[in-house]
Amino acid sequence: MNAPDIEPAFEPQLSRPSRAAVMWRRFRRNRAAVLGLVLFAAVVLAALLADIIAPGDPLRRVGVPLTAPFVDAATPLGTDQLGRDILAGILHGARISLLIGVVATLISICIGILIGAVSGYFGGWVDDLLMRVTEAFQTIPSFVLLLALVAIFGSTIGNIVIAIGIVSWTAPARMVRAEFMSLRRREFVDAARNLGVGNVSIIFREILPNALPPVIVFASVVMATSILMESALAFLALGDPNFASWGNMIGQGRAVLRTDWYCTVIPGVAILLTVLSFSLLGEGLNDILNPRQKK
Amino acid sequence: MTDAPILEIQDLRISLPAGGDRPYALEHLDLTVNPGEIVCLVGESGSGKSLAANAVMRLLPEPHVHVSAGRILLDGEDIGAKSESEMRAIRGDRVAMIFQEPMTALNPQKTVGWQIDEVLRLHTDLDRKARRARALEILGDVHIPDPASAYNAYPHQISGGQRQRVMIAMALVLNPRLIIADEPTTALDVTTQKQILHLIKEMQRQHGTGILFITHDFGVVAEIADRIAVLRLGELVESGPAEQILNHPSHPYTRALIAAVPALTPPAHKDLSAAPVVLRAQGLAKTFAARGGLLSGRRQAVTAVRDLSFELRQGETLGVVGESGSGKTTVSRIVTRLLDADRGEVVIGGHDLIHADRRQLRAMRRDIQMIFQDPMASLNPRKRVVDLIAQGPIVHGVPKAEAHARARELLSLVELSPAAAERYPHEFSGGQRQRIGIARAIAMQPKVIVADEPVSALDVSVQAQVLRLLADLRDRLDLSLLFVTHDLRVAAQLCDRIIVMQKGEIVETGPTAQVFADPQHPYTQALLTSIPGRDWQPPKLTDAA
Amino acid sequence: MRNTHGGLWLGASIVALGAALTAQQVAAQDNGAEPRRGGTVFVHMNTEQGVLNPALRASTGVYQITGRFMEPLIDKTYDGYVGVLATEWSSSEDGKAITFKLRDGVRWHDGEAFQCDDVAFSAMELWKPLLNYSSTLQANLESVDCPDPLTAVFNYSEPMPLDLIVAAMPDLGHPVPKHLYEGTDILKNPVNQAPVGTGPFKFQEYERGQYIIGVRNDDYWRGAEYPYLDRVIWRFIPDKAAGAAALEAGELHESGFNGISMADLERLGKDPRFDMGTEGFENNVAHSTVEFNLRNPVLADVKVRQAVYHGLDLDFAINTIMRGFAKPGHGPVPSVGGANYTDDVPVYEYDVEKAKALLDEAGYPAGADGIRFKLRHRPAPWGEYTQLWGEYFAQAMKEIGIQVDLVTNDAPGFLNGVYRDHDFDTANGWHQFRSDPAVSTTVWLRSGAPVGTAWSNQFGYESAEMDSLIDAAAEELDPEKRADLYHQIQRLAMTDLPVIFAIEHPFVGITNKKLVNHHNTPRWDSSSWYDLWIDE
Amino acid sequence: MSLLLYLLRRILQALPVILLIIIGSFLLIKLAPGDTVDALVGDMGGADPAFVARLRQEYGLDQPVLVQLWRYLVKLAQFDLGWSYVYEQPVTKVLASRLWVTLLLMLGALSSAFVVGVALGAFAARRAYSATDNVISTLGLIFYAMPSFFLALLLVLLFSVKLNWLPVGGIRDIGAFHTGWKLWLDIATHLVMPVLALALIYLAFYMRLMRTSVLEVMELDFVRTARAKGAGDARLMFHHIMRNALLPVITLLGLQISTVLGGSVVIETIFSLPGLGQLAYTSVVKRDLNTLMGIIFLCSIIVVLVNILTDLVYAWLDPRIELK
Repeated sequence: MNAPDIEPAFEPQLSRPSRAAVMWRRFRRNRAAVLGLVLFAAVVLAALLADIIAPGDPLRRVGVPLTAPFVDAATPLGTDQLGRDILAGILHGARISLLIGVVATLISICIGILIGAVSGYFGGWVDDLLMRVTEAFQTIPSFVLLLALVAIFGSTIGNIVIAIGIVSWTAPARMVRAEFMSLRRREFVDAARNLGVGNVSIIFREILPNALPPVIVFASVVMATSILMESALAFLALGDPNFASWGNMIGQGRAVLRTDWYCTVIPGVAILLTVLSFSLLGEGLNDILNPRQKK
Repeated sequence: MTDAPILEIQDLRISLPAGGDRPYALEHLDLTVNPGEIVCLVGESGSGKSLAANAVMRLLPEPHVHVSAGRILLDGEDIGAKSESEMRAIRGDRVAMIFQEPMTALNPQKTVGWQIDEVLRLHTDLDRKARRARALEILGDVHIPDPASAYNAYPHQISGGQRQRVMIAMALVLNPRLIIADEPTTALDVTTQKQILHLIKEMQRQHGTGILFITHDFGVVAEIADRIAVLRLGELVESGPAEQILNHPSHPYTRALIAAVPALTPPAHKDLSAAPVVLRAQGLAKTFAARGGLLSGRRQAVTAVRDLSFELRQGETLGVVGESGSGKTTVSRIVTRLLDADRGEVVIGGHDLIHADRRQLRAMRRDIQMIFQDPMASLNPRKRVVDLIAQGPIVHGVPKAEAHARARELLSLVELSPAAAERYPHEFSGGQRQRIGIARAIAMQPKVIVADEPVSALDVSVQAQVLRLLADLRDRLDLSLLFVTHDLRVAAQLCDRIIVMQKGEIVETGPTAQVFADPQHPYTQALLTSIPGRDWQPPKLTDAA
Repeated sequence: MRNTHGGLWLGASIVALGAALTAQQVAAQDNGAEPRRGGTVFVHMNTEQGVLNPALRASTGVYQITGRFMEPLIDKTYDGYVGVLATEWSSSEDGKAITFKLRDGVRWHDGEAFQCDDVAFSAMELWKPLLNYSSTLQANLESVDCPDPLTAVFNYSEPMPLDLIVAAMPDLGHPVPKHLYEGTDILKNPVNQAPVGTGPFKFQEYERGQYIIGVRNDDYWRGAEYPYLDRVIWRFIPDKAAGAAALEAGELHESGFNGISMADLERLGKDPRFDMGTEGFENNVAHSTVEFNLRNPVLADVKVRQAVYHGLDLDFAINTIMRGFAKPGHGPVPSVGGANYTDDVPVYEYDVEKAKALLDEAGYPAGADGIRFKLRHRPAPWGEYTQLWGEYFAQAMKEIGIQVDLVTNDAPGFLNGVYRDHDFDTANGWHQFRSDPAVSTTVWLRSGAPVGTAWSNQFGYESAEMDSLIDAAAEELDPEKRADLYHQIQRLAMTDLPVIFAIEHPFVGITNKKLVNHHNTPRWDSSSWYDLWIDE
Repeated sequence: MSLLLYLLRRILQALPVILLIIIGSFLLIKLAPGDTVDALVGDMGGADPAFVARLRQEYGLDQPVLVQLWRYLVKLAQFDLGWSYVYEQPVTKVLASRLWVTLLLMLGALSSAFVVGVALGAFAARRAYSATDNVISTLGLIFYAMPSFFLALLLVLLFSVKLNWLPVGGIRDIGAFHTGWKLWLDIATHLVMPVLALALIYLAFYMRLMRTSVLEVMELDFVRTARAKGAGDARLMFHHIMRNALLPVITLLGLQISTVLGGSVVIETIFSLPGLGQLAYTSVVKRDLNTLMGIIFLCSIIVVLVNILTDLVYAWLDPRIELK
């Protein structure tokens, strides 16, 4: 009698669906995340189609100032105090918001990864030093620092994006550090060192890909807060007036909030939906990347 | 009453959520536990044995996993018909449970006393004083040295063995009719395991409790079982009195399982004194220092290894044996220089690894490779198998194409299909992953392989296969193995010589057969007598090759 | 000693007025009811300056508070200049000595008598060396003599036109009590934050960032019936919308100087509970300006500047940004400037085609993308409406082919960038007219101010003709000749166009109708409110 | 005693961080174009050159930056925060009059967000994936996604202007001259909306974290043990799950304290609350260096203290942590 087939053949289970398909299935299960994806797609679409639906400079005067929505077909969402088309502002503003969200997030995540990785991997005095710096940044109220940076270096869109990046890297850094601290003790890292793989390679090729999932999920949070921060800046009249951004629209619309609500409410809702889409997407990503056993 | 069974499981079926590997976790399970009887439910991972236990407590993660057929009778009453509040009255009172990992099974935020007290509070009307007295009494019953101080201690403040005693005390405090013990000794060291098994038996004798004992370890089974039921992938393959199953198994699966249990007979002593020494460790020491001072607080310094020396000869397998905290894992890390030693030297091929500079070290890494304990954690989940195996050679300058081709060859050497090359680690089972780990180690063509508990995370049957593969490769490639393990059965299977470690020091060393036959040091003696089922000689089953 | 014509007339009328002041004939908006004693008025403050001494800080933000506590020698009413702490004023023939007769029986809040010593001390120790703008005005002041406790004689080294000094006095003529300042470090004197004056209200409490409380002065010189109110409380609410909401909720009674947004002013103006308008702010007319940096070779060409002027649709700006509360400007002196104002100046009407033609002519044809050249424009951060102006400017310039990049900064950044570093092509902001062009307007057009001085000539504009006209006007004693000189200055400014005085607008205030006798002088928010009462 | 030592060590540990912050912020402000004199002149509507030069000298702004920094640090070492040239008061006095407002606001917002968030999070986790859970989670996300000023404006519109229930701003009714409990009641009424506006944002954080945390703890072995003991759902939640699940939430609470300080800038502006956030903004815009440095110094101390406090709470909740 042959040995019973205790371990079923030494063949990998080839019938497994591809990674992407598995991920999509996990994502789809979360209805809220799908809603997030739809909203996000709408924002991206708005950004892409801005020049087609509302060609030309969104800052130019196109109609009678403070036309209410649904009154004039040329300006379906109305016009603001200077006669600018609100629809054009929303569409072109989607670009700015996405730009701010994406670039600021990239900056903060990159700084965060660099500092968190080095700190978490090497430990010791390097970690002590970097963590002191991180603590310092974390101790200053981030929005105050942001205000100071923008007030000081001027409210150009570049400065705003960089400043948002600078004030929001600490959380990703701590997260990456924590991941690295736990991952560097994992046996596969020892295995790589045992093979003679160098530190840089271990950090970026071995550990980082494994440390990324929570960071990617967190990136959606950073993205959301970036957009909120920009709008708060603009609200305090520290936005870049050369671009139609939602924050600027709210900031200026606020003066006429009581008479011409749409100048504030329309971009306000745009921000709300965009931030909501990021948050929901983040939830979905979390389901994909950090699946829990339970359904 | 005394003869009526406490627990009867009749034709039990447990359904799994749709879309899984299989529709039922458990099917057609029949099982009876009589008063004063220990019934062992034996199976490997995935056999559904733990779900059976949870079903008895009605603690399945419903509705995803639920009982879809059959009955469970407790003292003749169908628990499926009970309301949730009736069940709550039963749990902890008439049926109690002991879990595998006492650290996580106890609430870390509550004192031991509180947690025992909770059982009394839930099921009795005793006042506070009486409850406290009862809790202290039961703590004394389970041989906790100082019940009063244990009562006020938090779980993390007492040792693993004590914690499991606390769990047992908690289970016994109301004298339940039935205790379900789910792998209660798996997380413990052998010597502790022996004491706990002893305690369970003692309690069972005193109180006439019926025990449903779930385990994967035939050694443990041999130690305590009255009757045995063997599960495989949700099916009951065989059940009967312990003596019959252990010595005369009839079902092929049971026979294979028993055949896979390593015998306690070491291989015949090979004389390797003529073979060259490939690795010589001299005066190794490592203390985990108290870090920092003012800025981070003080931690106690721990001496993991003190003044350790040994030699490893060409073709030899040297076992390093000890319980947790003995420093055996530290040895494996120092020898591979994954950890820097405080003192000492490790000479391989005439060079000292400990004091090698960065460049020398990198070159020397070729010579000494490692196989890790956890086959999941030791393979980077983001890399394909072929990249994992070829990584070492590529780092050391082998062209990529060549390294990949070699990696594919190695796959067949470790008995994996070449198709495995393009897959990711998570697509493999534990045993397969460990084969990949082995392939990765030998891809470097090392002189020495350090294996750190390479089979302790695997099921018995898989363990046997991997051990056989290792032995086979060692002989074919003339490798030298430094084999770190806590499991004396495994050591007996593979090692030519063993080192027994306790608290960072070698207490005994010698050829395996000699040490097993005539242990000199009391600690070695204690270890050997603690091996579960040491008196049971697994039958030679000719059909299981 | 010979009184000048204007001085004599004014002096005489003031004597008459002073005599009749106890009567209630000023109550322009009097609803006919008997004034009621008691009550507290809550006033909205948009900014907080921390200094409560009008003899140290010449700023409406200071006057808005200290006006209740401290009185000037002379105030301005709709009937002209009236004496407050002075009763008469006259000039010597050579214009080098100005004499003020002081009011008798006036006491500081701490009980000391108000005397010439106080005026002399204030003028020599504060007005001349420490008070912004006043330093320039009083640059030639050599001494103040006190022939008797109620006569103060100001001695100047150069002729000082009486018109000028009288026009300046409401803002720059607040005496402080000498006995509290003498021998102290004036700038650090705590009285600066707890003012002691002669006004109808006494300072009681200042909570930084929150409020100031003033209580009735029972010993007020106008008589026991004044003031009517028990208390005035100022609340600092920098956020305009919050201010508007507080007004609407009845938590504030008055907000002046565009303390809330134009939209809210317009909205609340339609609310029957409020009076809204520019009455009471005539003394503080401002110009919204577009300023050029002539160091930029493109802008050095006057045709380009004219083109910019032609490119501005001022009616649009007036109607949208200022909601109609403004009119087009005609150079540095606003229409409320009295005799010194003229509208006989070159004008540049809104004409896009003409603007384009001028730019073509200047050698800046439109490129393929329709852009002729780019400008870096700094809008002043003085709130919502300078910001809107900046954006409107960018919009408008795009129409004539000029790409405008807005560079925004906070106040220090802006002032530094414009006045010290001259790091701008164009800028916009506003410029306040302070009664007489010589006080703070002409310094803007004259060359030679040190670099970095705010509201000085940041344009890099140098015109010998302009400089000599300004200098001549500052010392001209004959009002007619003075007026003529200022007319010439306006014409020259409108020709050379270093700056576009685009629109002139008074400030707008909003007041709860419960207040009676409000905004009955051209600088009401800075005045003493002795006759204000609350009908509730 | 060991607690005292622990506190001492934590404070010593914080010193380099605070020094780093002080120096960093000082140099940052010095990088800014314009100084406090420019800001003052801007407020005044202009001044002549001599006046400006005199002010600069008076304030010591004519010195090199490093000299100014050194002077500042020397003064700080003597616990002298300097003089605010904007408020013409010692900075300590300026801060003292503002601190309590911000503390009340933060305490109110954080505690209500924490309590409600934790409760809702635990509730949602118990009903995980049900309709109730979805509604709670989505509402939380919406509040989180709403810009705080937008929310605040809507609140003002509703509660003050339309319903006239709550005062639009300020910290108390100044003209009413309340004393005693009436004063506190008045202050409480003034804080309702600001606290609500701030709390709703953070509520979502705590709720989501608590939900996840409870879901995780529910899977742990000791919960199974407790169930096997016969404990009911309520008992499980309150005695076994909540306390363990609170640990990450406590950590977040500590980490977020400075964010909340920052977030109060906008809220304080909208509700004209005389707090530190608004003061910080004004100080930046006015380049009131001493005041701003004072705020940053004070904030650092608050953050450090709160972090020590959360660590103490953490240690109290989790006996495995030893304060050493």
